[in-house]
Amino acid sequence: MKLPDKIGTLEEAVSCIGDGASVMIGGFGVPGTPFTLIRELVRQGPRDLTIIKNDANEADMGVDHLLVSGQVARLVTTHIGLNPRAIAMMNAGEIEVEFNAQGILAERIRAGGAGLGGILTDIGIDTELANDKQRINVDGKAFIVESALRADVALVHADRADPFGNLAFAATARNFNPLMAMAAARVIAEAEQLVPLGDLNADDVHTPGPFVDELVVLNELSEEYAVVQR
Amino acid sequence: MKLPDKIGTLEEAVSCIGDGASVMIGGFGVPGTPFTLIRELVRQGPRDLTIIKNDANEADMGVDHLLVSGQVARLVTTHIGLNPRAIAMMNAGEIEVEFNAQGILAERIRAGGAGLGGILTDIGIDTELANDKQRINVDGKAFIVESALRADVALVHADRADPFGNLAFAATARNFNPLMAMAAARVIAEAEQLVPLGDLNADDVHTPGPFVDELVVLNELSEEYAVVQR
Amino acid sequence: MVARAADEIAPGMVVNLGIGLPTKVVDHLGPDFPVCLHTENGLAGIGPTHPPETADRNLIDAGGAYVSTIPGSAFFDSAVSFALVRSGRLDLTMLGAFEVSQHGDLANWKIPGKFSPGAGGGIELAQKARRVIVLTTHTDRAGNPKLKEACSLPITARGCVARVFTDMGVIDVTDTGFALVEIAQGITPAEITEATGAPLALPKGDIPTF
Amino acid sequence: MVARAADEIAPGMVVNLGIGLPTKVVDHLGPDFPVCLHTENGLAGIGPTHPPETADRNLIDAGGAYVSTIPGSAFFDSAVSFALVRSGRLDLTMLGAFEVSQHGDLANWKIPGKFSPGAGGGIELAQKARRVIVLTTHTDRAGNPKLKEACSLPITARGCVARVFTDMGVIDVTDTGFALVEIAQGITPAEITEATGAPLALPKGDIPTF
Repeated sequence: MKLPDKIGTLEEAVSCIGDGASVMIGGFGVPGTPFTLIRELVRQGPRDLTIIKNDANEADMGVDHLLVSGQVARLVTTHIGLNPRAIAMMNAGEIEVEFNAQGILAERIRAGGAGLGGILTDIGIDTELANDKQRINVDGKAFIVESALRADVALVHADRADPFGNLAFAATARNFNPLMAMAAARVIAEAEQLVPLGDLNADDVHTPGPFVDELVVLNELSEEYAVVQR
Repeated sequence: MKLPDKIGTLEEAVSCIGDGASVMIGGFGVPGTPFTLIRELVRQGPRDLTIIKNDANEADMGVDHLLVSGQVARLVTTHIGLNPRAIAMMNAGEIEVEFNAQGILAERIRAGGAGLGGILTDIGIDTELANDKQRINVDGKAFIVESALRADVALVHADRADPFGNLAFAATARNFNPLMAMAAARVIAEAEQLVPLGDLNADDVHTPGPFVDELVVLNELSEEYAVVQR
Repeated sequence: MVARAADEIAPGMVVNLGIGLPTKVVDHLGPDFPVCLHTENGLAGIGPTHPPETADRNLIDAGGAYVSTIPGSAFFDSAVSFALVRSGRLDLTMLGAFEVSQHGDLANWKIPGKFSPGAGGGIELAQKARRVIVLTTHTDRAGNPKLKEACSLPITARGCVARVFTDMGVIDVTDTGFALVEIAQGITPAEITEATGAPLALPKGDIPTF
Repeated sequence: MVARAADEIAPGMVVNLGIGLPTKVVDHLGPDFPVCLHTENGLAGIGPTHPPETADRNLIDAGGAYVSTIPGSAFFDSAVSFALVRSGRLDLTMLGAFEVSQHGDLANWKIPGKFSPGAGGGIELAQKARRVIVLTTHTDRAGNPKLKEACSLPITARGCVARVFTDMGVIDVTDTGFALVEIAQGITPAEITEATGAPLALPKGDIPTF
């Protein structure tokens, strides 16, 4: 009895994403964005994608490449203020954008990963974000129903991984990654470093291996991670 | 700028629990049960308590002391099969017992800790556990509404803690502890070992300090943790 | 029966085995067999059990047995543990039963007035594991069938059971009810049909034995 | 203004400061002042910012600034980060504003037709922090009041703002509307009243200045 091996190739891992697929992509700004998996998704070129990601990165980075290539039909996000192209495409009707409060997007994804139907919250209940959303009273208090989010595929970026797919994230590169790594039918992780089984302390694993379907070990790190000179 | 210190005494920490309080208690079986905090709760003697705990421990251990002392009015739990006294008191009407599916109890507590109103699930929808529970349809599918659970106080047991209340749990002693450590108005942690600020790797903290109100460092470990000879 | 049940575990699966079963089933898998054993109190990658002398007081399975880790094991909290179950990451679970109906309904947590300790994690395992296998005696202590047209006890989950292993045979739950797959050595088709409380379809030709 | 705003931070608080503010406010707190700075992208215990040469590419705050840790910092995922906010563990947040109403309603995320990048984490910070303080210019670029009887822009959260710091004064939101607490040096009560788009109650006696 030993734990199964999930190491695959970049091309093969991404090939499961077809036209019309929904794809969760980890990252908050640069940290934790799976730039190599995104580049391969651009290279393979499936279209009409629904992308679920906290933000739209910045010009010429990450999700922006998918916008340039015209592969995105819909973006489920929280804030795209740092990507003028995303805003322009939204305003021109070239992509549909659904905005969520940031912690509610996190909770909807987590609910999907936890096999729940949704969550009840009062966040945004007085705002236009609550328009057209189902409401319910529990113990005399009004809540909005926020449905669980799942995707066909999740692309996440880990700092370290073992062959079973146990993942550890670095610093604020964690963000949405462990949530998305539970919420897709197929979870693909890229990792900066492959470590042998047993090297990650069992108490310190951030995403347990059973949630991960395929592991892509990065040969080199995308230059998009470089510290920005502002 | 430095992080605040939360170390307190056992007596003072538990003194916030008055008659009629709701108290979450970590642990699954023996591992992770805060035996020292429970013993102090017995010593101080507040009555008419609602206890929220996965199980009722076994005879002469943990929660059982609170049953013996007659301090428990209500028990919210998942399984009490290893404590004949709890079953007898339930059958005699001496305590009220509310059973939850185990993962749903975990999610209700987590929802409380996440500031949500509740969750939607189909777990138990065909069973008597769903009787009298509110139902809702989302995207054409039927779900049960499970309300969020919060308590006046949570008692948790950590392996290591720093003075700010960052907690790390050991092995399967984690269980309900990090969930409860988010879900109470006042969170009290007992820790086997106090480490200096910075000794816990920032990536490996299980419960971040902002959730913890008071830290009790254990001078000696309760004999109730001893490995059972079966 | 346990040896035969171990055959249900395919390479690469994530599996949750009922109380007491893991060690017994695991003994029938080779040292290089790729599988991940899950226990709902927060561990993926259960290793061998320990005698008290070498046990870790913080490391138990959901049945309270002192277990160990293997290279690549991971601990997590109770919410993550059941997230794994409910979101479809658990390929297989093996559970005990008081009753199984011909529609695959399972009753295994409560006998009103006699036994009601709470369902623990059983409802989620039964309702959400991708495949649920029941291991049980064919009849109860009084000799009454456990396989029935309908459950009389409070159910754990509806339509969840795929296959039942008993001391008398291996029975599948199909769209048309119970179907015998294999029969225990020394048991006749008439005996197992008699001991089953619902119609039992027999395979055509020879019945495999175990 | 920033120095005065730093006085709002009491020892032991957990605080989330808007983009760009943390460094500025933190400079006014002593090295031994006990406080925990939170950023919604997953860190409690923000340390000093770094220039690009020494920055960690994986360690930013929610505004994208390269920050650092201090002894006792902890990282967590986005769900835990907002769990902290929504469950009442955030004692104080300081936010910017387009408009604040005399009832404490805040509008700071959208100008229909002009600016709609999404609210990010702003709604939860505004709605759930135990105390919300707004730092803003007293009027917009066209000279129109930002403090109004009612917000004309889409609101972020209702009744959330406790106090507003502007270049002209410190104003509390009370049950009966705006109340001047302090006034900037060189500004007269008539000037700040004129620049405020709702009734402004003046304190009795001398008005403290900052």
